Amino acid sequence: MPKMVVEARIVRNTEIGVNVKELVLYAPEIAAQAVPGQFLHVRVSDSYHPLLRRPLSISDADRQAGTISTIYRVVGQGTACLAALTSEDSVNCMGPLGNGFALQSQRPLLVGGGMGLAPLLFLAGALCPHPIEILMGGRTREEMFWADMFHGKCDAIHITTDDGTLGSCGVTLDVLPEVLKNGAFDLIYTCGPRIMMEGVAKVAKKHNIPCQVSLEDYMACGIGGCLSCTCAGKNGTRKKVCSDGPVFWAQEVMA
Amino acid sequence: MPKMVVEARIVRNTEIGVNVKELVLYAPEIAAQAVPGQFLHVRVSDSYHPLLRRPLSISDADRQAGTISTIYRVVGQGTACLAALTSEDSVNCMGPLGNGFALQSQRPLLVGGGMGLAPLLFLAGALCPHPIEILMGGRTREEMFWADMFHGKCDAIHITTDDGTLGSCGVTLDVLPEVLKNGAFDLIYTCGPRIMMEGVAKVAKKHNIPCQVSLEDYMACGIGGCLSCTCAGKNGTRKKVCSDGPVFWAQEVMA
Amino acid sequence: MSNEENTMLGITIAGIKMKTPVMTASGTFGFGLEYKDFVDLNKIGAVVVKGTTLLPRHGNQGRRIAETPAGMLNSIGLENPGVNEFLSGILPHLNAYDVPIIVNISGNTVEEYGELAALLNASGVDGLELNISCPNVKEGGIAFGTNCDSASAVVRQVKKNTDLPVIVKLSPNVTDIVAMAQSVEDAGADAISLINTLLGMSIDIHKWRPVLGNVVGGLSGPAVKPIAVRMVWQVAQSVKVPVIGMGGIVTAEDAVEFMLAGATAVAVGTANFINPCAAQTVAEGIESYIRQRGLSHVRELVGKVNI
Amino acid sequence: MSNEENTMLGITIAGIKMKTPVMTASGTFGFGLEYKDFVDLNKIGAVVVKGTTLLPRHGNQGRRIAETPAGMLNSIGLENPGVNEFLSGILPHLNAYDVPIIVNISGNTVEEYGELAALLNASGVDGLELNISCPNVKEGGIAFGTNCDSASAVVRQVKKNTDLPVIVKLSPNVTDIVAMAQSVEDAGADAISLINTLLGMSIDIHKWRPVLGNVVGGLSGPAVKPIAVRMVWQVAQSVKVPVIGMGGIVTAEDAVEFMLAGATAVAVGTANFINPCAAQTVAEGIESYIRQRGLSHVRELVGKVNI
Ligand SMILES: Cc1cc2nc3c(=O)[nH]c(=O)nc-3n(C[C@H](O)[C@H](O)[C@H](O)COP(=O)(O)OP(=O)(O)OC[C@H]3O[C@@H](n4cnc5c(N)ncnc54)[C@H](O)[C@@H]3O)c2cc1C
Ligand SMILES: Cc1cc2nc3c(=O)[nH]c(=O)nc-3n(C[C@H](O)[C@H](O)[C@H](O)COP(=O)(O)OP(=O)(O)OC[C@H]3O[C@@H](n4cnc5c(N)ncnc54)[C@H](O)[C@@H]3O)c2cc1C
Ligand SMILES: Cc1cc2nc3c(=O)[nH]c(=O)nc-3n(C[C@H](O)[C@H](O)[C@H](O)COP(=O)(O)O)c2cc1C
Ligand SMILES: Cc1cc2nc3c(=O)[nH]c(=O)nc-3n(C[C@H](O)[C@H](O)[C@H](O)COP(=O)(O)O)c2cc1C
Ligand code: FES
Ligand code: FES
Repeated sequence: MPKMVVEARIVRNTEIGVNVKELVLYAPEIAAQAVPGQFLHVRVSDSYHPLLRRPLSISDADRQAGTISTIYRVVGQGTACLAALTSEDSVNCMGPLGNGFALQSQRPLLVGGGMGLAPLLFLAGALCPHPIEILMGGRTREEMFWADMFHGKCDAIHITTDDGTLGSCGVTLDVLPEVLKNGAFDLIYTCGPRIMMEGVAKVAKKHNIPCQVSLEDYMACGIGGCLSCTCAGKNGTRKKVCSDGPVFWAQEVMA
Repeated sequence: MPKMVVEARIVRNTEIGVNVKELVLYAPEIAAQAVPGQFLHVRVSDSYHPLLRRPLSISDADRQAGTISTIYRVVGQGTACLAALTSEDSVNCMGPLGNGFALQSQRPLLVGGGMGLAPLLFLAGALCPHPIEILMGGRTREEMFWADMFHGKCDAIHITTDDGTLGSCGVTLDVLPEVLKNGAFDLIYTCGPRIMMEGVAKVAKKHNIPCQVSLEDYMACGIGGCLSCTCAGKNGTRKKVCSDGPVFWAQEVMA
Repeated sequence: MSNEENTMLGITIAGIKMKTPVMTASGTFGFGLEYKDFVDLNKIGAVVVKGTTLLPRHGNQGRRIAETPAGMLNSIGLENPGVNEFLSGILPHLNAYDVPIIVNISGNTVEEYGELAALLNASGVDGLELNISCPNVKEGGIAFGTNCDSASAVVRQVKKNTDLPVIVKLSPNVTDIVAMAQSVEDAGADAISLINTLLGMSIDIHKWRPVLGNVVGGLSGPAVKPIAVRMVWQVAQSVKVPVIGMGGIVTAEDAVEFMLAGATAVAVGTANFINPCAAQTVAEGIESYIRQRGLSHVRELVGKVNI
Repeated sequence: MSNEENTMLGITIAGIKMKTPVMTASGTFGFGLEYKDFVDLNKIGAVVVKGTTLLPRHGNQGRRIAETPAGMLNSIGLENPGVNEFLSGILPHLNAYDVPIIVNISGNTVEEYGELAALLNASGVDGLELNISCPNVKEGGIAFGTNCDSASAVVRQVKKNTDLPVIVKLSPNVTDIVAMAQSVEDAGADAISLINTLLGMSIDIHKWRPVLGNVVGGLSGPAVKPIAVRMVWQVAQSVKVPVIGMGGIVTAEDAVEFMLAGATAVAVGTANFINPCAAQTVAEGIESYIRQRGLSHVRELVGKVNI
């Protein structure tokens, strides 16, 4: 799977939630290769300020249309630059980077929090027609436009919000035991805040279900060349989140 | 005349020549004050790259409409940033800066080259209804959209182009003696390349006609605070182009 | 500014009472008056005026500034009207405002610094800042700022000649900024300001010539901020006198970063060119920040970075 | 690349033949192989690999990079698999390409540098670059790079243990870069590369903590270019060995600036993160520039700035 860098035309860059946008790029070469869990490394501006690219998970790839999508939250200068672009612009984009999720599951459970739901959206599409359940968490109802996006892709959608404005009040970890009781899952995929993924991995281990996690770290190169993003693997090994991951088997990188 | 800094809405930013654009800003406070020869100091981007403002002469001020205009050539990063802005944007703009032309002339001759014609346009408007002659030079016919802009403001327009594609072949200095022979001017205003202005000042001196020149230099602050732009005045004095000028009596700053 | 606000931002550095901890960096704010249409001079921490010398100077020939990524080079070369013109022609106008005036001085010799200090030991001047680090003058200048012994000699000579608080401004072009700071503290500095500019160069690849008439110049602006923050942090831990931090401060957030690193006050330099109201907007931003954090005084930030 | 092109850009530095004067800066290009989808490794001047140490290192804890205006801070802390793994596990793959391999080495002691040099005196390695200037390791590192005597000692020890060309990489965190350069030249350096990163710091004003796990880190990228150009210019005039210039090079124009200042070759570092093809696009751009100027070889640029 060769990686590449392309100047990708923006098909659309639309608001889909509060401070959350979906960016669709025309990049047929990347779309042809991309698998769920991989990411793009995007130059958000031609100037040197901001200087570095921004890593964004691929939330969809449409091989027919030649497009790839990503869903991002505007949190700082880089994502603000990105949010200002329109369909008249193009962005310089490296991809598809990193390793994707293992796709062999017949009975998958997806557990996602916040923007971690973006790669799971692509994953859910790829795991069809197997029956998929997803457990998703967010702060409040407003953030849960995600539920609409997973409708049609999943057989069951479990929702938690911190403030109880949608689904159960609490966090995904509160609900996870019950979800596991009611389904015989053969693989748990999780992406979201580190603390959530660690909790999910622990529960998965207890239930003896294989688990994949998708890590994040600050990245400069995105391709294994700078060692900005390494973390400790088991047995004293070192793992680069960008090129050994971002998807890992939980036991590779978590206690 | 207090100077100010305003966030000015862009009314339009349109191409008027090859790589030349006219920027019209809504800035009623500046429009109310501006006199010909003054300039704006424009922040072309919110980022730190480019970092500094760009000085641009005021080419028109419409007090009724509350607008000020400037005509600029796209030569580098800063003017390219400016060229990319649209009527949905605003620019942070200091003005009106510097000192303008003396307006007492009854029989003025304007001599301008290249982008130096921009402030003369504003000046021509202000000197009406006195009979105005202008001698303008450019490289080639393409650059002489200026002639159209001065039509109606001037009684006579003398044109030179380096390649002879419009008007006389040569430079303004070649034609100046003849123009002076045919008119009894009481003040010569000149703005353009340094070498042209020096030539004009010399001829003016020989003819005993007072002459004003509008200087350019690299500017950081634009208001006399950094001493980036000082030049030697007569009798060992120091002149700041931004705040003592940009318009000077020729003998103040030229031999 | 209300009294309460005064209380939140008001500080005293080396005996100089300031309404806010935001000063203007020498050379970037003229003699203050140039900015009066944009900033209420009465609301600035202190005006540090353009580097002043014994005799008037014309400064360097040729182009004096160049833009660089997120920064700029300057080689003004200390153009100034000389100390006498400052005292008679400029200071009286400045003294119409209720703001401390700190005079930045440069000499070619230790004795010149002493002479300048004596001349400026005048009413209307609130403090001296010794520029021992100007990279733009050939006859010495930077040499004082990169050698502990000559820096100390300058400080001692100045202290002998003045009752005013003496701030020593350090050059970042050194291997060991802490050693420099300790030397000038030992020699009697009442406060330390840093950083001056970093020596840099740009070449015009069309003309095959240096962009600046003076060949090299001083780098300032946001580009240098990480170096400045590091040096302020190192120095603040190593000296007892207060530190005035500068180098790339444009926003209140930048200023807070310097204060957390250990700066009691800050100065805005290049930022004045980007935003002529910078000295005021940065101070206002610091105040909002303090309020948002539920603090009651800006001093609660100083040196509070948690290592 | 045609033969003619080879001739225009081909250079030899300290006996190392390169097809272009554009190398990759250590630590920004992994071991080269990571970039093979983006750059034709056969078309790079030389691959300078990640800083290598005697034993494997895990590097620094916590966050390792921070963005700054037109620059970045890094505190990787020399994470690397150790020299043995490099020789047996990585070098053979690299040697599949027709490109000189220069190994960047770091030791905690003079003796370690010697040992590393001896181990790397192996076929498939074309040169050594001594990193005597890494600001990111506590046990020495930068100390070698800021002191003329210890720098010389390292160079002499390495020269005793290798037949390979030895490039010494200088730290910009010094008062007198020329003195450092002359010391390492006298000690036997075959070439000098500069600059390594400038020591910097960023503070998170929400958390009141340093942004980097290691507190301080090295500043690189376009922000530092004017400092790097100045140092290259100063050093190139003062030594006879060739100089390799780096620090903020992103475009061919940047590279030309360094060459005019006196660099025989250049390296792209942080630029690889912005444009993974940088090493190739910069070389191509230099070639266009040379053609446009009607020159016949890149060496006609070296040191040609007109003062
Ligand atoms: C492999 C990978 C995939 C990602 N996928 C997505 C995605 O699909 N959608 C999405 O919205 N975001 C995603 N992120 C995070 C995204 O890269 C950051 O939000 C973005 O870079 C912030 O840039 P900024 O300039 O706007 O913010 P900055 O000003 O740089 O920072 C703003 C805030 O974001 C945090 N942040 C910045 N960069 C990162 C990072 N690399 N990892 C974690 N936190 C960071 C900072 O701590 C800070 O609090 C992903 C990150 C990685 C590493
Ligand atoms: C008082 C004043 C009024 C001006 N009025 C106009 C105007 O009405 N219309 C117009 O098109 N231009 C005008 N200029 C020039 C204009 O400021 C520059 O063209 C502009 O700043 C270039 O910015 P840049 O980033 O695009 O180019 P850069 O990349 O900065 O430089 C591109 C080229 O422009 C030259 N240049 C840059 N800045 C200046 C400057 N301040 N003075 C002279 N040359 C410069 C550089 O040498 C270089 O060759 C004026 C300059 C001054 C000082
Ligand atoms: C145009 C200019 C002129 C300067 N002149 C002086 C000076 O006369 N004396 C001095 O001590 N520092 C001088 N400096 C340095 C600044 O006071 C300040 O230390 C430096 O620019 C770093 O701060 P900044 O990045 O906020 O500009 C000058 C800086 C600039 C940009
Ligand atoms: C992430 C990163 C890692 C680096 N690692 C090393 C290293 O291991 N050895 C070394 O000598 N220099 C190292 N450097 C310094 C670079 O090789 C180079 O000297 C410096 O970054 C300046 O060039 P640049 O501005 O083009 O990046 C590193 C730089 C970065 C950004
Ligand atoms: S981001 Fe460079 S190694 Fe992972
Ligand atoms: S531009 Fe600052 S004094 Fe003229």
